[in-house]
This record gives sequence, C-alpha cells and structure tokens, in this order.
Amino acid sequence: MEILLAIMTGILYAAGIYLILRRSLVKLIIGIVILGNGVNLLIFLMGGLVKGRPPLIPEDGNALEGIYADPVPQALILTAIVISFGLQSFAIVLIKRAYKVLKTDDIDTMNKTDDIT
Amino acid sequence: MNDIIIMIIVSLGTLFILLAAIGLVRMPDLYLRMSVTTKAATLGVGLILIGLALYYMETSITTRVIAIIVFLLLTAPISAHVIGRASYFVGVPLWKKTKIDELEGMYNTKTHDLMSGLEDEEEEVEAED
Amino acid sequence: MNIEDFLSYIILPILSTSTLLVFIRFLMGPSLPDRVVALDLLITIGISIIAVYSMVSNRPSFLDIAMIFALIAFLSTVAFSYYLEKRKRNE
Amino acid sequence: MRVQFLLNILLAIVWVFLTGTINATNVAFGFILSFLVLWLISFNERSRKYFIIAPRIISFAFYFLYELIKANLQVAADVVTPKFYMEPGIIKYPLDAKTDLEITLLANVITLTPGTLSLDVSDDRKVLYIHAMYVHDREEFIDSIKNGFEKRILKILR
Amino acid sequence: MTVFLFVILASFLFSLLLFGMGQKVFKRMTWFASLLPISLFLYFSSFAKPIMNGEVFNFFTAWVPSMSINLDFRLDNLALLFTLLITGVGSIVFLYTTQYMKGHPKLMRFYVFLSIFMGAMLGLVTSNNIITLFIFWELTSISSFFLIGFNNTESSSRKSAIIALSITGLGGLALLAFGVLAGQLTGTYSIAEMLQSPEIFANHEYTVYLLIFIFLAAFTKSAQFPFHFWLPGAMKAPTPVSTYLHSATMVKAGIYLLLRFTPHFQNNSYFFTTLLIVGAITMLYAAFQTLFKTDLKGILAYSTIGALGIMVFLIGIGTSASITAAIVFIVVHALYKASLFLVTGTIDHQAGTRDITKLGGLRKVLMPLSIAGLIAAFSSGGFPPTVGFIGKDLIYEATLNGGLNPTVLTTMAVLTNILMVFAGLLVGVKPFTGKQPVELGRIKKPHFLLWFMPMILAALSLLFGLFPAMVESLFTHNITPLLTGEASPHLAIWHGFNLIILLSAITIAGGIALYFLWKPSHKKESSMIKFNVWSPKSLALKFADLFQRLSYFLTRTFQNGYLRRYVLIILVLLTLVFGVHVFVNPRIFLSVKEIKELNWNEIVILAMMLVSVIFTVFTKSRLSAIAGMGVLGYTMCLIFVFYGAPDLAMTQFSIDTLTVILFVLVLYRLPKYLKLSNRTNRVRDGIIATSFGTFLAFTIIEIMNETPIKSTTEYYAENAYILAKGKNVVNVILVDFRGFDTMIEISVLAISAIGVFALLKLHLKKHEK
Amino acid sequence: MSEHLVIYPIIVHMLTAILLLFFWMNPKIQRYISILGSAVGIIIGILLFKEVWTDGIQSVQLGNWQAPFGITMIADTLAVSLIVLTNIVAFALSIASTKNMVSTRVKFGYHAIFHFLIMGLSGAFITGDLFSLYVWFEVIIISSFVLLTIGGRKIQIEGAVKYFTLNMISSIIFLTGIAMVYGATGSLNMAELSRIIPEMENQGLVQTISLVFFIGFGVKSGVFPLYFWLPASYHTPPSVVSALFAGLLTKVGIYAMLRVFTLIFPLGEMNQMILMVIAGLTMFFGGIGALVQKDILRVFSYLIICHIGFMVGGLSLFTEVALVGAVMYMFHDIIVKATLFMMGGVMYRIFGTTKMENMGGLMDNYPKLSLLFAIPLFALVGIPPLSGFWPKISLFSASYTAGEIAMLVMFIFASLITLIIVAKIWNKAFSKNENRIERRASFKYFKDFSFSEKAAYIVPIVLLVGVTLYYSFFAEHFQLVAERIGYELMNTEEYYNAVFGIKEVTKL
Amino acid sequence: MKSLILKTVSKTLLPLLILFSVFVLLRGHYLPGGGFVGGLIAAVAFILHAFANGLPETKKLLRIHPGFLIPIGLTIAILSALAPIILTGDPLMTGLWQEQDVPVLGKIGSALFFDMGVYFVVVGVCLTIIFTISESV
Ligand code: NA
Ligand code: NA
Repeated sequence: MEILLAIMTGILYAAGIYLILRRSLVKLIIGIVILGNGVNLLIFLMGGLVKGRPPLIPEDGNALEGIYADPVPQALILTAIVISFGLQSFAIVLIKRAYKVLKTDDIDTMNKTDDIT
Repeated sequence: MNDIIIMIIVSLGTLFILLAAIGLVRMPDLYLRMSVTTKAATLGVGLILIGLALYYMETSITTRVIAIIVFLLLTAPISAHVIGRASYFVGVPLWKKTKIDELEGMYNTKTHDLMSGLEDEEEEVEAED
Repeated sequence: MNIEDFLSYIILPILSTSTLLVFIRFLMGPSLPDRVVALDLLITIGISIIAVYSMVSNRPSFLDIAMIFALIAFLSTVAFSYYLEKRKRNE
Repeated sequence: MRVQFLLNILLAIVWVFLTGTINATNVAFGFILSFLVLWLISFNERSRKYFIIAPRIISFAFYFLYELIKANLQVAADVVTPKFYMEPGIIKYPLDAKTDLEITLLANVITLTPGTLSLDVSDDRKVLYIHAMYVHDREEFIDSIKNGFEKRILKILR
Repeated sequence: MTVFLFVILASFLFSLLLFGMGQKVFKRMTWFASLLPISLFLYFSSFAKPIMNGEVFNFFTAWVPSMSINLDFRLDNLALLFTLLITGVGSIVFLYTTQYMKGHPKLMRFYVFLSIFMGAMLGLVTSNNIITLFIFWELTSISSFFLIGFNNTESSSRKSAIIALSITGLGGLALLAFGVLAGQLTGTYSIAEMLQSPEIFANHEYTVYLLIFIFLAAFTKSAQFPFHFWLPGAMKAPTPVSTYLHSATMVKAGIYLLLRFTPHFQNNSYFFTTLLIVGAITMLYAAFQTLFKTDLKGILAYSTIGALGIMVFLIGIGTSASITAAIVFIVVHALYKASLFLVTGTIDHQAGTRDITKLGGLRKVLMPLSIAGLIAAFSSGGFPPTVGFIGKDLIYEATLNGGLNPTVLTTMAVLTNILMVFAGLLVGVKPFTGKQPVELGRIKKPHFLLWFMPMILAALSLLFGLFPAMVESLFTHNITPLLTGEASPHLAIWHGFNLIILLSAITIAGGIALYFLWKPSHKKESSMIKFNVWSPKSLALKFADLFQRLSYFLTRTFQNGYLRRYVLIILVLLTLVFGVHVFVNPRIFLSVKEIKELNWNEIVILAMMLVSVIFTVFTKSRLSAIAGMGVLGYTMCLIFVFYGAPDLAMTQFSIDTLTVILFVLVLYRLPKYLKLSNRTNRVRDGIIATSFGTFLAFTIIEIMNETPIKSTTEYYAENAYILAKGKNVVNVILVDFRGFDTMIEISVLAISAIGVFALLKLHLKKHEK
Repeated sequence: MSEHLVIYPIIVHMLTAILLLFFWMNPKIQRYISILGSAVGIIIGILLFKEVWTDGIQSVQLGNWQAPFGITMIADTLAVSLIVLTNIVAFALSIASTKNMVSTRVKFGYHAIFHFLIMGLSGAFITGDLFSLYVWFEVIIISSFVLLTIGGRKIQIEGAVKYFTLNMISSIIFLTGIAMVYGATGSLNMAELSRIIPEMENQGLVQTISLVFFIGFGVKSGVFPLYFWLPASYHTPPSVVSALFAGLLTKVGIYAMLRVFTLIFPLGEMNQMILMVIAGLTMFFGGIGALVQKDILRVFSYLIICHIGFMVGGLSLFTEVALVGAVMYMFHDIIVKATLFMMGGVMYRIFGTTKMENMGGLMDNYPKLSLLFAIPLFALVGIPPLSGFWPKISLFSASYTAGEIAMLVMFIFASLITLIIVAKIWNKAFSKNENRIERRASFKYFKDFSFSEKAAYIVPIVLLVGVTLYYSFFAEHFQLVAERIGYELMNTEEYYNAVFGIKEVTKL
Repeated sequence: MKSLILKTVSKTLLPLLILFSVFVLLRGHYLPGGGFVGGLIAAVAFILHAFANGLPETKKLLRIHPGFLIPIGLTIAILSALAPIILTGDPLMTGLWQEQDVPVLGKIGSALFFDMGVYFVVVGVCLTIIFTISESV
C-alpha cells in the first residue's frame, strides 16, 4: 500500500499541476486544492503507514504502547489543512471578485499587469 | 450468541446498503434512484450501527449510536428533499414510463413559487420556457 | 469464524463493492444531481464502513468520525441544491 | 416559556446521551449548557406543543419501522430482479397537516419510506408533491398515506 | 587631524549651508561661495613649504575599522599639486561664475554642486585609503552628472549627463573592484602600505585583473579612447563647469590614479605598454578631431582629450623624464585650458555664440580678454616663453629617450602637438583677429571678472614659463622621485640648440601653417559625420540601443503576463530537480509482495481516488469537478480512517464540506465553462505533469526507505498523558506540544476572514483609489 | 519576564492586531494603536538585540518542552537584527498609514492585518522549527495577499491572482520539502536537523531536498526564473503596502535561504554553483527589466529582483565574508526599498501618475523633497558612502576569495545598470521640466494636502532616510553586527547549543 | 432556499448541532475532536440555518456580527498562552493544570481554554466568510 499511495501522491501532484496550467481560474483553484491533498498525503506517508492504530492513549493506559500511527504528521496535516482552507476560501472569493471586476475567469486574459506602459 | 445476532444485524444492514448501491446504478431516473437509496442506505447504516452498539455494549457508545441514527433520520430526508426539488426545478427528466406528473407547470421559474393548484384561481401561471 | 474476521473478510468487502457501485453512478452522472446523490450515498456508506472498521480494529473512538459524517454530510447536498436553483434563476 | 423549558430538558438529555455519563453533575452541566444554547438561539416564534405524548411516539416509531422494512423489501425485490415492475409518478397530495412541524414530519417520514419521496410543499401549504415508485392507483396511494402516516403524526402532534 | 578632516568635509558642509541659505538670500551675496575655494587654497598653500622640503603629512581617523576602511589622508607632493590645482582653479572659477551666471535662477544650486565636487576632488587626491579614494571618486562622478545636466530643461544635456555618468560609473565600479582586490591581495587598503607588496602588482595570478580594473577606472575617468566620447557631450554644462571639471580637475583624476600607482606597477611592463598605446591612440585621434569642429567648446573638448592622451602616453613611457613631463604638462594644461575655456565662456556670454565660423575681430571690444586668450593659446602651442614651451620640451625629451621606439613616439608627439597648436590658436586667437562679422551686432564690454579671471591663469602660464624653477621646486623636484625613484630632470626654458628645440620649432611652424591654411567650417564638420557611424560613441550608443531592445525582448518574453507560463517555468524547474535525482541516483524499491498484500477495500479506495482525480481533471463541468473533488476528499478521509488518523478524517471531511459550500456560493455567478486551451498546450502540460508526478513518486518511495529515529514521536507517546494530561496525542500536539503553531494557524484563519470581508464589502469611492 | 523577551516581538504585534480588531469601526483609535504597537515593537526589538549582543543567542522552548520536542524560538543576531529593522519599517509605515490609507480601508481591518503581517515576519525570523517556519510563511502570505487586494481595482485583482498562485505553489513546494525532511529524518527542529542531515547516508537525496527548498524559497525571494509574481503585483497596491512588501517580503525568502542553507543544508559545491548562476541571472533579468519599464513603481519592482541577486550571490559564495556582504546588503535593502516605494507614493500624489514620461520638475518645484529623495535613490545605487555601497566591499572581496570573477562581473553589471536606471529616473522625474498634463478630477494632489497629510507622507520617509544615513556614516556598527552574523551562520555550534541549552557560549 | 421542510428541520438541528459542537470541543483532549472540528460543526449549524431561513434571520438570531467572535477567540487563545508567563513565569504556551478533576470536563487546563479560543475563532471565521459571500451578490 505504501508504494501505491506514493504513486497516488505523484498522481495527485500531477493532476494538481495539470489543472493549475489550465486557463480557468476555477480549475486553478481546484488544482491547488488537489495539490494540497497531495501534500497532505505525502506528509501522511512520511510518518509511515500504520493500520488501525490511531495515536489515542487507551482509557486505562498512561502512554501509547506497541505500534501506533505517528501523531506528528497528523498534527502537521491538520495545521496544513486548516491553513490551506483559509487561503483557499480567500482565493475562491478572489475568483468571484475577479469575475465581477474583470468579467472573466480566463486567466489568459489577465495579462495587463506586466505590460510595459 | 451475541456475536451471531450482531453478525446477522450487520449483514442485513450491509445487504440493504448493497441494495441501495445496486439501485442507484440500475434505476432509470434520478427520482427513482433517490427513492431507493435514501431509505435503504439509512436503514442499512442504522442496522450496522445497532450492531456496533451491541458489539461494544457500553452506555457511552450506545448513546452515541442513537445520536447518529437520530441525526441520520433527521438529515437523510432533507438531502433527498432538497436535491429532488432542485432537480425537478432544473429539469432533470423523469423516466419515460412515469405515469403521471402532477407537479408539471406548478413551479414559477422566476420566483420559485410553488402552486398547489387549489388556490382561488387568481393569476395565470407563466409559461415555461 | 469470529466476528472480527467475518466483518473484515465479508462485510467490509461488500461495503467496498457497494462504494464502487455508487462511484460508478457518480461517474456516469448524467446530471449533476445524480452525482450529488451518489456523493451523498457514498458518505452514508462511509459511515457504515467506519462503524464496521471500528469493530474490526476495536477502536470505539472511530464512531466519532461517523458522527461527524452523519452530521454535516447533508450540508453539501443542500449547498449543491442551492446552487442548482440559484443558477437556474440566474439564467 | 413552558416549551422552552421542555426543550431545555430534552437537550440536556441529549447531552447526557452524547457524553454517556449519567450523574448529577453531568445532568446539571447538560442543563446549563442547553439553557445557554437555547438562550443564544432563542426561538421567537410561537411553537406548539413538542413531543408530549411518549406512547404515541413509540407506537409511531414501530409503525414507521414496520413500514420502512416492508417497503424496503418491496423495493429490494424490484431492484435485484431484472425486470422493473414499478409505475412511478408524481402525485399531488392534499395536506391535512397544517403546522410547519406536522408537514415536515410527514414529508420526512414519507421520504424515509422506500419508494416514495417528498419533493416539495406548495407555498399555500395545501399540497405535498410526492414522487412514488408504485402508483397503481392515485387515490389509493393518497389514502394509504392519509390513514397511515398522516393520521398518526397528527395524533401525536395535536 | 580634526582640522584636516574638517577641511576635507568643509566643502560638503558648505554646500549644505548654501542649500540652507536658500536661493533668495544667496542671490544677494553670490561672492560668499568663493570664500570656500579661496580659503582652502590658502590652507593648502600653507603646506607648500614643508612639503617642498620633502615632508609628508598623514591624517588618520578610524571609520569602519572592521573593514579597515578609514579616513586615512596623506598629503604628499603629488597630492599637494592637485589640491592647489583644485582650489586654485576653483577659486578662479567660483569668482568667474558670480558674473558669468549672474541672475541665474538656480545659481545657488550650481554652487552647491560645485562645492560638493570640490570637496570630493580634494578627498580623492588626498586619500591614502583606496576605498576612501573610491568614495570620493564616485562623488566626483555624481556631482559631474548633476553639473552636466544643470541645464535640466534641455534634453540633450540630460542625455549627455547620463552618458557621462554611465561611463564614469562603470569606471568607478572598476576602481572599487581594483581597490578591493588590491586590498585583498596586499592585506591593506592603505595605498602607501600596498607598496610593500610589489610582487602583487608585478606578477600574481590576479595581477591581470588589477590591470584591467585600474585601466577601466582611469581611462573612463580621463576620457581615453574608446571611452572618451562622454567628454565632448559633457560640454553641455555651463562653461565654468567645463573649465573646472572637464578640463582642469576631474578628468585628471584618472591621471592622478595612474600616477599614484606608478610606483606599485613599477615592475609591470604591461602597465606601461598599455598606457603608451592607449595614450597614443587617444592623443592622435582627439587632436585630429579638432580639425573638424566649429564649436569653440567642441574644439576645446577634443584638445582636452588629446592632452589627457598625452599625459597617459607620457606615463606609459615610464621614465623619470616622461613622468616629469607628465607632471609639468598637468600644470601647463590646467592653466592654459582653464584660461581658454574662460575666454570662450566670456565670448559666449558677450557675443552669444561659440561658433568659430561666426566669430572674429572681437579684440576691439574685448581687448584684455584677447590678451589672455593669446597667452593661453601660446602656452597651448608651446610658444616660448610660456610654460607650455617647457612642457613641450619635456615631452620631446621623454619621447626621444623613451625605451620602445623613440622615432615613432616622437613622430606621434610632434603630430599631436602641431594639431594642439592649431587648436589653441583657433580658440585663443581666431575670435579676436580679423573682421568682426556683422551678425554679431553690438557687443557689450564684459564685467571685470569675466576677463580678469582668465587673465590670471594666462599670467600664471607666463610666470611659470619665465621662472620654471618655481614649478620644479614646487612639484617635479619631489614628485618624480616619489613616483619613479629617480631624480627629476632640471627644468629650464633654454637647454641650448638641440634636437628638441628643432622639434619645437617644427611643431610651432606646423601649427601656425595649419592655422592659416585650414579654415574650420560646418561643411567640413558635416563631412566627418559619415565616419561617425564608426566612432566609439555611436558604436556605444548602438550597443546601448541594442541592449535596450534585447532587454525589452527578454523582459516581454519572460514576463509576458501569462500566469500559466510563469507556473510552467517553476514546475519545469522542479520536475528537473526530481528528474535529475531519479536518473542520477536511481534507487528503486518496488516490490511485488506489497501489491499481493493489498485487500479489496484498499483497491477500491485507490481505484476511486484515481478515477475521481481523473474525473476532476477532465470533466467538462465546473460543478462536476467540484463534486469530484468532494469524492477525492472523501477517499482521503477513508485512508485517514484506515491508517489511524481519526482527527484528520474529521477535519478533512468538515473542511471539504465547507469548501464545497464556498465554491457553490461563488460559482453560480460564473458563466458557462471555459474555453479549452489548445491541444499542444494540453499535451505539453500533460507531459510535464506526468513526468513530475512520476519522478516525485520515485523520490517519495526512496525516502520511505529511510529509517529515521523518531525520538520526538516516542517522547509524545510516553508523555502526552503523563505530562500534558491528554489522551488524544494529536490533539495534545496541537494544543500543547506544538500549540503555538495552532495559535498562528487560527490567526491565518482570522486574517483570511477579514480578507474575504474586505474584498467583498469594501468599495472605494473614486477619490480614494 | 525578561527571559521570555525572545517571543515578545511576536506577541506585541499579535496583541496589537487583536486589539485593533476590537476597535474595528473606529479608524482614529486604530491609527493610534497601530503606531503605539509599532513603537513598542521597536523598543522590544532593541532590548532583545541588546540581550543577544551581550549574552549571545537567546532561545525559549515554547510550552516548556525541552528541544526538540516543543517549538523552539530562537533569536540569533541575524534574527534579531531583522526584527529591529522590520519594526523600524513598520513604525514608519504605521505613521504613513495614518493619512495614506483612507479610513474606509482602515474600517476593513487594514491596520490589524498590517500588524499580523509584521507578526508573521517576526515569527519567521525567530522560529527554530522548520514546520513553524512554514506556518509563519503562511501568515505572511495571507496577510500580504489581503493587503494586496483590499479595495481591489482591476489591475490589483490581476496582480493578486498571480501573486496568490505563485506564492501558493511555493508554499506547497516548501511543505513538500518539509514532508520529505521529516520522512528522512523524523525531526523538524532546525538545530537537530543540522546534526542529523550531514550524517545521513543518502546524500543524493539530501541534495535533491535542498533544491526543493531552494525553489520554494526562490519563489518567495524572487530569484530568476521564479520572480514573475513580483513585478506583476508590487506596483498595484497603495504605496504603503508596496513599501512594506518591497522592504520586507522578499527578504523573508532570503532570510529563509540564509538560515536553511547554512544550518540545515550547508551549501555544497553543486548548490553553490546553482545559486551562483541563479544569482547572476537574477541580477541580469532584474536589471534589464527595470531598464525597459516606464512606470516608476515597476522600475522599482524590477530593481528589487535585481538586488535580490546580490544577496543570493553573497550566499552562493558561501564564505563568512560573503555572508557578511549578503547580510549587509539585506539590511540596506530593507530600509531603502521601503523608502523608495513610499517615495513612489509621494510622486504619485504629486504627478497624479506613476508613469515617468508624465513626471518632471521635481528638482525645480520641490528642491528640499528632491534632496530627500536623492538619498534613497543614490543609496540604492550604492553611491558611496551611502548604504548600498558598504556591502559591495565584502561581496567583491568574497568573489575574489572564491575565485569567482564572473560573480564579480555580475555584481558590477547590476550596480552599473542600477546606476543608469536611477540616473534615468532622476532625469525624467526630477530634472526634466514639468510635464503639463491634464489634472485629474477627483484626485487629491500633493499640493492640495493639508499639513498633517503632507507630514504623514513625508515623516516616514525622513525617518527611514535617517536610518539610511545612519547606516551610511556609521557603517561600522552594521558591519560589526553583520560580521557576528556571518560568524554565527558559518559556525552553527552556538545555534545548536542555544537550542539545546548547552551553556558553553563562546563569544566572538 | 424556499423550503418549508428544510426550514423546520434546520431549527431543530441548530441547537442539536451546537450542543454537539461543544461536546466535540470539550472531549478533544482525550478523543478525536477539539476546538477546530467543534467550531466547524457550530458554524455548519448556523450555515444550515442561513440556507433554510435566509441570512437576515440567522443574523437576527446571532445578535452580534460573527466577525466579532474572531478577536474574542484570539484573545482567549493568546491569554491562555500568555497565562504561564504571567502566573508562573514559565515560557509561553506552558500547560497549566488544575490539580483536581472537574466533573464532566476532566482536568481543566490552559489547553482547554486555548481550544475554546480556537473554537470561537473558527466559528467566527467560517460564518464571516460564508455570510459575506452570501450577502454580496
Ligand atoms: Na426488478
Ligand atoms: Na420514501
């Protein structure tokens, strides 16, 4: 499973990248969301996969014993998820705003910023 | 003994879920699919959860199972209702063998008003586009 | 066959298969509501999977995930419906 | 005021259920918490009596369960067999239920039962539109609901 | 020390004082500015005596000691020569300007720049720290930029200023490079102390860079071919500026630098040979150019370049005689050229033109001025008994005894000098002789200062010519040994009949003949224009233009406004990183065993994940894409559930739901789906994305084979409950072990909420934008 | 209390921001709070600096969890110097914001986000944890993103889209790098990583991960060819905001590079080579970009890129002297770039445009202002002894030591092209005669400003110019600091010891 | 959305969901959950209410602007982080714990307050974002 998930991570990155390279702002944001999923999966993998053993100390115990899933990457992913949510929500609103102001969601028409004028 | 009961209940639940899944694939139109899935799946999940409550036999778990079932009973029909309504509204077609459609023409597409047909005939329904 | 084996070798695969079937509907569509309904059902099945998995791995706390699923899954359905109606009105 | 109090108690019970610990402090905590919640979202509208008659509720629950399983089996049979026996249609169902709660409860129960799906309520609340899988006869279908779910629900709520 | 530092800084403070006075106050006391150069001249004169006796003064204050950059000044005879020139000519120019620019609205600003320039120049020639020297060097370039562009309303003078600054700026940076390298190699920034490491300058791995940089610095500043072209352009500046900066002082900074480092490069023949060649080319080229100019200042500009060429040429010969000649020639040139410039300035001021073809017969009105012009012209031409004669003598003496090829050197010197005679006469004599053209109209008599100031300089030319011992004892006596280690030849106006005298005579005769035979005209000037295409200036401008166009092209190519292109570049780079890694360092750990161990659930999840990704990417409807995203998130949840991350599953699920809601709320406003990008693009992007994903997957698999020691994780497992009193270790990490991350994380959320609110609600009124 | 000083730079701005949120609807009070917060920030910065200077590197283990288990906050000389400079810039800009930001903007949280941004910067400088660094970066990105889009005009939105996308991608790349580091080492503590990574057997992997970080930081710091978001967006927001960005944002990328490539992935020959090429190209493309631009803010934007090359170049040479040069350049650049964009704002108010073609006559009409503006402009070029000059000595000399004459040539090229560009600006805006273009209706020109409005525009510039002049004439102070930083960066024991509480601090 | 059914159910779900969110918040330290997920659920409750009843209704219900919850939450969080500095002189974020267990909640510590801060911020943020978007057409 590890290897397949690693490949899956690669696929998520690839998909995210491909979407970011499209012309639609919406696709771009979806691409970023997918990339975010890819990163999360990557972090998750980097902790090592452990099946069915969440890092919860049993009610009658004082410490995690035996095999358990690495809690650190989980904490990292949680933080990362929340942060990307903040950024994404702003980005989604930016699409709205961009559409209102620029009347399009085609990225290729947004090239006035770099004109030499 | 207990295990057997749990196994039966869970199997039953699973079966209903499988049924819902098959129904979702097989049924010819959206409304029928929803008709099949909402309940079969809700029932299935409910049964499995009951099996779970029996499996653990702890108050805290049982109460939570009940909570989930209540939630499901509250929310599942809501989902079906809102999506069904919206689908009809945007014109998702009915199966060709549908016998009657008494909802046809009752929605006002501009205002989303829904008539009953029992009003004292006051206004004309705007023709649909 | 004890119950855990039964659950993991018979029930879970069936649930997975159901998931797959629903997913096929998701892919087939044809309309957006079809997909939304499929998504909704996916999540419902997910609740079952989590419940069963909780028994298999003897982790009652997984039930909490199921609880969250049950609670807020319908919200995206509501949102999609909202979208469909709004868009229709805008056209 | 009374309704609020009842609701408060109801929520406190839900809390106790959620936490799964039954003792005085937890009940008290649940009560205070639900009081706060209710205060926060206090309903301004006048509500009718809520969940008063327990036995009716229980009997209704069993009836519902029975209907649920019965209908499920019927639908199941249709789903797994190759040929479709269904005759679907959208029916205009005249409502006796009047209040929000009555209508909603009825609609949801109808939806939860396999083979039927409440699509919408007309704005004047006179009609519930139901999509049904087996409409052999329109009037018969309406009657089955009238005498089944609607009657029971109204009995509980009125 | 304090006094000396104050003296160096005085000009800057003085300029601030002037700026503070404001234009109105200053207008009524323009003479006030001249106090500065005069008092400084007097101050430096006070050192003349001890320095003539061989004394050297050092002034040292630490400034940035950790970099060994110090206010380290050293007043030796060479420095004294320049300080006297700077303050002396400065005094004259300052006084002259009071009348020349009388009533000019920006006179105060002019004096401010001029004072800054003077201070910079004084600092430059007295610095013993090469970095400090560079600092003052740059300041001269900058003040020169301001002064050339002083007539700020004329685009031509602004353009000239920028060209001058570009060239001298390049030189300045080269000087910094030289200074830092020399400092690095010798271990000191002190110019005097650098002498203790002669091998560095003679023969070292890096000596070639030292040479390149010092030449670049000196040649640009002293307008050597092919960098000379900024100097004629600099004549756009008011005449006093041309007098002061671009003939008498600043342009000699390069010469000063070369002289200063002559001892260091004593054993480096490349140093001298290069100087010789460049100097020769410059002097011949520039002198030749004077034939085709009609503007008096143009003629003077080229003759200045020629003179600078002669100085470099002389230093290049590298003998004590040539160095002595160079030193004397500096004095000679400063006196006559400044004088001629001022004469030109007065002519311009009174007659309103500098066109030589339109000038003539001014001697009647401008009698005293014509005398000054005549003397200056004679000194320029090397007529006895002016000091120019001595200078020319020394040049020939140097070339005749020059090591390389005396005949060639002498021939070149004679040719140049003939042209210099011509140029001097043209400027100093021609406007006053002959008939006054009618177009000039009635010419007013100039203010006393406008003829007296050039007269002083002319008189000095005469004085030094008559008493060469003054020059010798003041300067050459000490400087030549300082620079060459050998005694300087005795200066005299008459050495008896010899080859040198003969050459002098030939030069003068040739020059006079040319003056009478060759009449400058606009026709001749324009006939030269066709050769201008190949002049260094037009080549440089062409290069600049080409560079500008290349810049435009490159900038537009890279920064073309297309976001997708930008993204593509970043991703291609990243793909390369991983790709190179995979190919250079292949470690493949795929095992079939793992695939066999898969169970049905996992296969379903993976399949769903894969297909939902593909679906999301390729679906033609936005909403379907979002639904696909939802499924993807859902499968992630399942993975989190199966692999022991309940909190993650919960959070991922709720966030996904919220994201869907957000999208949905926003999207219904958008138009139907997008135009598709063309096929080539899609294929290209597909290839990049796929290869990126592939390489990344390989790298991830490789990393998964590392076996890190997870001491942190173990610590959390043991202590989460005991020390932090929580049983959900993930939550304990979030609120305790790494709690501050969460604090920041909620700040991020807060900011984004404010942002959303502001973005949608804030509508600025027009005037607020 | 004083042992907690390390985190106060963060806390001050966080509390200020929160307080500002409570006064959401009261712009007047917000302005005072903002200025006060920044002032306190400066004081705390200076106190912390003093402490670090006298007692060596300071660290705090958040949550009282010994390293590497908690998050370490650590202030070494580099961090604390940047904190001080950041707060100075923040203070100046707070003053500027009083009149520069219309009150409608203030009502939408401008000041709060401003302080969140400063908090983010401080956090990024101080944190000793790799993942925390990421989190701080996100604070910076989101706040800058909000500041960039507030009041969104058309071009602002376009710029924001580019800014967002590329920065988001860079974050993802950075996070990918962090994940890989964690996967390979099991640690996130930078000090601990500095000991684990050199011991790793698979150095090829280390090399690759380090490049992932380089690309991530490269986007943020704006190196070639990753800088495209910068010229696309920096000219779009109000001048105070672009001043903040110009002064501080890209520098955070550089800071991260300095930190990561000395502590965690000390540059090897290969990476040195890569960085060197990138630095050269950055200077080249930044320079030529600035050369062809016609809008003064765009010129400044490209100059930011061009000058990033100096810092990356300094890092790439990877000697103590070179790092000193890079750090010195960073100090200078923070102040001067912020000043320039403020100045651009004033010029916009004077001319009603930022196009250089339509400017002119500053020197004649505003001589004192011109003198003021000349200082940052010429400091930018590095006209000695102004601030831009001092780093060059170290950079030049490090180029020789490393035997990289090509690097030196690029430094010279960048300096020269800057010189030419600044001269061009001077000619067009200051010295050329006034361009009589039609006055914009409903636009408040500088000359129509009240005294307090003028002051709000000019006082911050004077303040920052004062710092520049201080740097210029007392470069020794900065140089000593930079030398200590160079030492600390190249000798990581002190950092390690400070994190792990080992008390044998060897003083410089 | 104009749906009677949805409207009615949303009113029932609202208190339930809020209750549940508090539950999730309080048990986070021991079991999956915590301030973040809790906050999200509370937000979802109000969002659902808004979907069903329209935004003005929901706002009336809330009385204060949800954005106001953000600084409140941040203040709670930062105060609980600063508490150790002020009270015991320990570094920022050091956990302070009461000796005895409190009924229902278990041990009360600064971490709990911190999580509460998170909860409020999350509610405030989600509601601000969603409401703002819904309001601006
Ligand atoms: Na059938
Ligand atoms: Na039903």
